[in-house]
Amino acid sequence: MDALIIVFASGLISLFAAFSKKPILVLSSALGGLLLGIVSIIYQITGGQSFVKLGYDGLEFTQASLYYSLTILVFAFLLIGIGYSRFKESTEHIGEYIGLLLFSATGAVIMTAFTDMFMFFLGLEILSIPIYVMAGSNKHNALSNEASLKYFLMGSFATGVLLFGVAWIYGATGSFKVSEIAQAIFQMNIDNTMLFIGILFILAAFLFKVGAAPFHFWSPDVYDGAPHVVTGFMASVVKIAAFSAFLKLFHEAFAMAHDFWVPALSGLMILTLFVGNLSAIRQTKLKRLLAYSSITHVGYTLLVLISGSMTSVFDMWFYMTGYGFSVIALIAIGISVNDEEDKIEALKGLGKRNPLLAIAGVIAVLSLAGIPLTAGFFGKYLVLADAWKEHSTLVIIALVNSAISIYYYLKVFGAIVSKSETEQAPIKLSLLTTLIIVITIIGMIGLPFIIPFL
Amino acid sequence: MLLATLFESGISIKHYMLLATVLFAIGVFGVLYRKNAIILLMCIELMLNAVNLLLVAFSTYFGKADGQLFVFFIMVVAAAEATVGLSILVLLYRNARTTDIRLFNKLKN
Amino acid sequence: MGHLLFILPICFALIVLFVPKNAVRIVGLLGGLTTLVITVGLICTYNSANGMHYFVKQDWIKGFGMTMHFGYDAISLLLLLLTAGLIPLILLSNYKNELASNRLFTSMVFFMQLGLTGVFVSLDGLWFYIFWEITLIPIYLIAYWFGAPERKAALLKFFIYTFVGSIAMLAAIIGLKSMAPSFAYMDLVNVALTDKTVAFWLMAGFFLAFAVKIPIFPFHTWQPDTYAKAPMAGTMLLSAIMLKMALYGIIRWLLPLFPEALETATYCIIVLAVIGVVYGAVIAIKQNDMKRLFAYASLSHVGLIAAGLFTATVDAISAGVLQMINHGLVALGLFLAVDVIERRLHTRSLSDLGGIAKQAPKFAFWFAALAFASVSVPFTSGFIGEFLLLKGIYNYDWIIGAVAGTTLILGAVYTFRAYQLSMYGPVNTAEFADLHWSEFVVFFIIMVIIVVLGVYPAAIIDFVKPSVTNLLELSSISTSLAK
Amino acid sequence: MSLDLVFYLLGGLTIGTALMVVLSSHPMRSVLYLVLTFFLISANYVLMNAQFVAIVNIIVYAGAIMVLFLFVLMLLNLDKENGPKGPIVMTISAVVAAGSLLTVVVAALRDAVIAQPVLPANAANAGLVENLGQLLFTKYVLPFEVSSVLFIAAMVGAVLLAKRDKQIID
Repeated sequence: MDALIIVFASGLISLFAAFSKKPILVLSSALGGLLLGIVSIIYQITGGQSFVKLGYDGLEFTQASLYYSLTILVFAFLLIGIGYSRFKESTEHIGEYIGLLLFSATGAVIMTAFTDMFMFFLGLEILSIPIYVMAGSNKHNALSNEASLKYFLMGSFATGVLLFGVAWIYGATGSFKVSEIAQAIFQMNIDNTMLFIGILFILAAFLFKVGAAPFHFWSPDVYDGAPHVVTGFMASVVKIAAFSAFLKLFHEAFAMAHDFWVPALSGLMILTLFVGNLSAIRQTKLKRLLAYSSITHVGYTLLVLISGSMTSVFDMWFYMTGYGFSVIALIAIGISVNDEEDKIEALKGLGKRNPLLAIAGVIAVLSLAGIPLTAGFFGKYLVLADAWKEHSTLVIIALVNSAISIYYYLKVFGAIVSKSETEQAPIKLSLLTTLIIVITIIGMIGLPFIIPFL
Repeated sequence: MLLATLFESGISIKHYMLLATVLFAIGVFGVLYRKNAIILLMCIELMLNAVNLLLVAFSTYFGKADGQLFVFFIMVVAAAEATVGLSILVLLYRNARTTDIRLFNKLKN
Repeated sequence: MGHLLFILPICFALIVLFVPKNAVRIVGLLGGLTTLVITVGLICTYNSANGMHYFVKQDWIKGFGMTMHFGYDAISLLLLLLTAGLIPLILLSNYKNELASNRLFTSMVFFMQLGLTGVFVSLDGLWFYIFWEITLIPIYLIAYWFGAPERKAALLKFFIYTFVGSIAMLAAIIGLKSMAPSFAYMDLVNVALTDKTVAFWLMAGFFLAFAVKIPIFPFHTWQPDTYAKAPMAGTMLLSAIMLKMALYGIIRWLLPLFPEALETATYCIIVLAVIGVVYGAVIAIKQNDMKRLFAYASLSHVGLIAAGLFTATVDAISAGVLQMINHGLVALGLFLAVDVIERRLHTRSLSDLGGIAKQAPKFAFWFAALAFASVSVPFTSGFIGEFLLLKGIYNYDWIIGAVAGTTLILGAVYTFRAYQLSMYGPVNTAEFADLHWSEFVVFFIIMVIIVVLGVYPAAIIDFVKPSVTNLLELSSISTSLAK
Repeated sequence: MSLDLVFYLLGGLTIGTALMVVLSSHPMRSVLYLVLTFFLISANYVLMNAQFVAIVNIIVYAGAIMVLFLFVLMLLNLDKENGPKGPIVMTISAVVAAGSLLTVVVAALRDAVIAQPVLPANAANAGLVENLGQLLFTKYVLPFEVSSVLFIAAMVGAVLLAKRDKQIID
């Protein structure tokens, strides 16, 4: 709860700091606030008490939600840091940009800790609305505007569908609280059609929000059109928050209706994997490739929801954290290379232009592909190993897909390690960007090694 | 309290469930059918209202107020969404002189 | 001391990146030799009576059953020795090349060594898989950066083939783990596979990964292209050491883990392997490109080793280990010979070559010696190895043994054809400088070892026999568990 | 039963106006029909004894949000636009999609079993201002406060997007 307040407050401070016309002030207040938030979460994880006591039981920071929040704040920190070079170019709006991203992070933190539908729904909206705006923050770019409109229409449609589902759940169980819903489902006759309608609508909205097939069609366009940082934010922070929230809904509230939604989700997972992978093969633009690869990763993550083992909260956290670091590294590279058309080909000769970026890029791609010793591999392993006992067919399908995906990851990999035909100027990185890239590298390599200490 | 006995008369909760579902379906239909972004936004508002109606009906039926409170929050969100949505539309209109979503397909290629 | 096997390659891989360009060669050689010394030290202190020697044995991630179990027995030690010995030889054989002074290349070779070492000492399923995969990256990069101009398609094929294989293995490891408390080698061996279909599919997962890498007959199509397009050092790494990973995998993992499932599949596998033996030899006879020729020759030789290993007898497996070492040395030498020709004449197609023996007698001598070693004449290490392997296969099924035996004749045909076409006949090439001292040293060392082992093969066979016996006992334990 | 009649009348009218929102070719008419729909929905709320929600619905939706819509319509001069002329396939698929949604839900509802309400003593007062206010400012005060974050985000966002930048004016 401390972190929530700190992050929101630092968002407000950033908004007002912008009046001073000193971008560095805005940045330092935002990053300072996030750091403070991270510190307070770590303090709580290690056994400290929250300073703010809640009288309301709709928000509860368990150990799991603290971990998810930690990741969210770290990612917000990295992304704002990377995006600074871009934000700086329009000093007029820098306060709004950074403020909105912080508000969005606030929503994401709420999404990790809710225990009733009120906070869930509000968190979801606080998470989404700033991102609708940020997707269009490149105001004079028609593509960015278009991305914003598409994301907004899809997002608010999904919100409508979600609420319809929530209303049915309320009708079936008479409660908005996760624990009471679970209790009611446990006691009721298993063939309750109202409940099923509710779950179905919530499931559909969930698939919309995370961009799983067949509701994925908006995501490549939006990822493509939005500014780099916002794409990174959508792929990392938004996804983690959405997955943590829906994991809670499906594993706690609807756990007893397991037999109903697992088959549906299994089919959709297979579809998502194949759609994401087969479309990714043809892509030539970095952000579009990232979009399709993120669809594929959503597919793997759905497996966590399906398998529903004891450790799924941890598996999901680990997977999404590892994935987020790789995405942020690639986004940082995209911003630094600064290619007009965002072509994958533009990554050629990166090793000459800036070895650090090339190393980060190589590790990020390997991690996305799930090659060992990266966080991506261990994440994939955890997910697949937990699903093996009950759903070995799905695991094999997931593995087949990860074999397909190697093809397009290898393309990016090849681009990064090969020499460019034309001489290109070396890329100079600011101290902040260098620091952030080093952090992502540590995250991608080091994440598996901290597990024993958790 | 003339109307408090609604659910003890011939009208059951199911009637309201039906009404809300029909309204929701009309909203969904509108989102799929119309091409003008403003009207799409209105159809989404219609969907939200169908949800509100359903929640209020359940709330009255259960005799619990939390359903109606949820409706307030939905209204809050609807207002926020409308604001943001309309400003996105204004922005788009300024750049493209139209709000027809069929013309926004530059990203597809 | 075992830790140094990991620490040294990492250190040298990083150090090499930062030393001045003209020191890269020396530092590279130094690094290779240091690891070699460590390995020899391990062998000297090894006591076969103790069986498996763990140098790291602790839990890593308890909840997920991941352990840190690293250790070695005689089989691992010999392969470690092979790796540690061949890496300096590969670096030395490129000494005259610009490649050797390339920081990235040398660094990648050390990363490669790290991965290979890891494969040979991992006694935990997941770590085995991890190191198995890791080796892919440096070899891919070496071939990608320094390979022939039109390498990309071949490399893609190579990567996808091997990746699909290893994914299958990952599935099998996960599947096996779901029945065991942890990934530790002994835990996996002790799994009682009562369900025959499950056992079969798990075995198939492992087998696919190994079969692609060895490669066994229908899975070999990546191999000639990749060998031809990779730089010579890459080809050496691939054929001399990397495919030994798969053979080692068969000995260490496939045989003890799935004896039951193998009983039904062994016949098919041996037949496939022997088809590969004959097929590789026949195709090799027709090749014009020397590198492709030796690629197919390698396919043929390795097929024989694989067939022998699957007979699962102490003699055949011990001979297989001997033959693995022999093949590593011979392949390195032959590819170096091709490289010597290619560096000087910029061609390796047999139709353009001829008469080199007159211009470079020293080279002709060493190449001839290698050719004899390759066809396993007596007093070379190949002789006793191939003989024991063939004997093992013959005992298993005399028809297959007889077919596999043709490799001796066919091998002689393609090797001497290549030798004759390039070395004798009219001189139709420009000047041909004789061996550089570094090349000479490499040939010399290889031949000395080959002859020593040819005269005294018992050095290897007696060394590994206790370990092999242990391994086969494990295999019978898990058979009885399954029953 | 007069109540039945009132319900059917209101329900029929609501559906009718909602349909007109979607179908009328003139955006301005759509807005006005939507306002009418909101009024009718509010009447339904009154019927269900949720007076406060009914009032708020009129003030917020019909009063504020729809005025905003009208305002934007007039601002952008969009009231001339004709109705949708999309390909017939799209229309049919829209009908099929919405129709199947309706059919599935309605079919499922036919044999829905609704939890029997446990009506507390003051159930009839649930929808009154006093009761709602009590809940909102005691039990649900945190969501109430958190919604301010939502509003500030929406405000900042709207300003960011709709504000004309200096470069354009130049």
